[in-house]
Amino acid sequence: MAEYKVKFEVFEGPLDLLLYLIKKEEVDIYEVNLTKLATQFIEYIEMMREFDLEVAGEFVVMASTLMFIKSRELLPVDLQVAVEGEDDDTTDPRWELIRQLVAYKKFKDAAAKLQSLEARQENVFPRLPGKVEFAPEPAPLKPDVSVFDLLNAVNAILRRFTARDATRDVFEDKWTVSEKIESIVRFIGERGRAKFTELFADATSHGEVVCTFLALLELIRLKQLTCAQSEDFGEIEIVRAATINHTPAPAVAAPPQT
Amino acid sequence: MELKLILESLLFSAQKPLNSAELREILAKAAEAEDADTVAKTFKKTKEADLTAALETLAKEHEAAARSYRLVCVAGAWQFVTQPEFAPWLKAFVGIKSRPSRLSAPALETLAIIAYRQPVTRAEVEQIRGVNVDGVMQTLLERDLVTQTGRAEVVGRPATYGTTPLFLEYFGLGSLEDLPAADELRKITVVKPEALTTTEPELGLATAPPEQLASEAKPGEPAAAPEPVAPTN
Amino acid sequence: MELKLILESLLFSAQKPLNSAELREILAKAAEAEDADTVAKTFKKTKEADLTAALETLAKEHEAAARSYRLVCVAGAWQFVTQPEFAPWLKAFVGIKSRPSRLSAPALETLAIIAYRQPVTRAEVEQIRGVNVDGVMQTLLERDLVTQTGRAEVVGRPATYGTTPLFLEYFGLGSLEDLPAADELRKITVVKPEALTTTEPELGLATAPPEQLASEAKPGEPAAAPEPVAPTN
Repeated sequence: MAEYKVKFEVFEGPLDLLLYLIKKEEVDIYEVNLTKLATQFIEYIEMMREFDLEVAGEFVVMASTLMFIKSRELLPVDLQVAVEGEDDDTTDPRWELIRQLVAYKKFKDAAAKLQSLEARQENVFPRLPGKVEFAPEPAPLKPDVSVFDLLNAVNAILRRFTARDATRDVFEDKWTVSEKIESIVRFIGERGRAKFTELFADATSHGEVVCTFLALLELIRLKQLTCAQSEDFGEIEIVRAATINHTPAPAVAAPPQT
Repeated sequence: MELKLILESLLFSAQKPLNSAELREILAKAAEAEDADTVAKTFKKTKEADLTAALETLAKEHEAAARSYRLVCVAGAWQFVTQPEFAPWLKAFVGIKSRPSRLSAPALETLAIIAYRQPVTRAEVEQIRGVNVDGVMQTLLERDLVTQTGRAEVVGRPATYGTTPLFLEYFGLGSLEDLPAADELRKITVVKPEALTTTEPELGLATAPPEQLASEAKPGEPAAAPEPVAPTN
Repeated sequence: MELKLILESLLFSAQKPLNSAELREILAKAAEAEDADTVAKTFKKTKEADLTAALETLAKEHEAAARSYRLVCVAGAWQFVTQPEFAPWLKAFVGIKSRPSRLSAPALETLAIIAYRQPVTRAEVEQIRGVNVDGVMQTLLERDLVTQTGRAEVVGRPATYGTTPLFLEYFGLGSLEDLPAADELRKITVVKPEALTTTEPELGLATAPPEQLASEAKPGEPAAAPEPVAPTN
């Protein structure tokens, strides 16, 4: 066999070529003149060969089927030999071929429908809304945070200050614990609760942090406030104690000065 | 409060398609919420059939409303999508969708046969297409549009193939039932007409003994015998 | 094609509210697309007044339709929102764990490197994986499996990453100690960029010429040399 450079790919296979030839004749598959079709098919294959196109084995097999059909037609009906052991319906090679063509045609049409679905999907955009968000509700609080957690938190804040303040001048501490108690009570009074770090957010010095912390401990001791954590390692929250009475500032006698 | 509107609000807010199991889970969870009201509790145990009916009603309502979007079911999960005719503006807005390259004609043909005939063996696909499908099958398997589903109980126990959920997604189909003309193609019955108009008796005589040709030319049979119509080269 | 439906399809697909300037920009962009048809071109220069009128019509139509959502204008930007009475179900939905989407192989690989090497910079991960990990890192950060843990004390102070508690939960680990032994992964040597301290003038050390430092510290640079030693200058 000669080596063909171009593969004949215009038709998916012999059935595809047959459908093309039938379509060209503008007849229904059932109406097609198979003898004429066979002649055209073989002519086509010969043409492919002349153009040095590779003729796949499937085309050759089909050509032989068509040759057989054609030759069979040439015999008078009473001389046609039926294949033994099979009834007429299944042995009629014309019928076999037509059945195959009809089935193939249906799947080819189905493939075309899939192709249009494929193209359609390229133009269909799913709705992609932004994430639904609800205002963060207070999660059920897990009470009884250990005082060690509190100390750790304070240490972290102090460390931050030490790092930041290393080169700063030392200036006079102007805060007292009693003042801080007042401001914490006011802060929590307004908002109901506060994050632990919020209490220290405005602190400008080491001394102020210490004052604020002592004030907080005092308020906790007095059961004015309690602290809670909504999840492990979560941020500590300071809330008003359940038994709180609404007297504003607690009477704290002589808070220690720093 | 109607079930269908609750489902609609959920699908409207969802960032991805939701299937009925997920929707039922949400209904159950809302019913169990601490502050659940009687309405929420009503839908605690919504039956699958009621849910599906509500979703189908919704989809029909949105189709009838003829707006720029529809509610569709793709691979069993529901989602809102825009109508294809608005693609020019959506492309300008969100950019062109990243999708794998389009399938070739042989791949689509093979895929169609597998989709309608699953589970199906490679030999059966080749019988219908009349050509070898090795390369195309490889592509379809790699793209996860087709997968091996089992083995046929025939000699040699060849592998059988079927389509994947991705196949449904790729073509935007809710289920295999939504394949176009599914019933017809699953079982093709071709009615033999009274007479076949094929005779051209005016020509000469037979060229080969028919029984010999018949055995060689049986369609779909691998041609083990020597090439019947001898190529001339 | 009606302007209002085009606008609707855009607002329907948008992840955030769009104002009229943004909408007009999209209309203009679609009109300028290479494959723009005459319809798309029609809306190239849509007047502000027409746009607003179309949006207001849309909003009215959706109100009349009385579905579970509405089109609203907040601070000049338009968006679809669900009606408040569906909040109980939407809350249940937000809290529900839906079908987990799978982690891709590249994502898992990157995650493993971060888990075993934390705290680790992106450049180090890239050095081990041999590819850019931007996209994958984004996914891992978005899914809260990985978080920025700090900054490396090297030139450029690149962010370092570590795993989150969700990572442990996701993998059913009590703690990082429970990670299966993977000594080899831990031992892969990657070249770390120069220590930052060498550039700090207050330490009284001479600083290397910037271009030299830059080349030494280039993240992701394949390291020919072993661990760089502190410059001796």
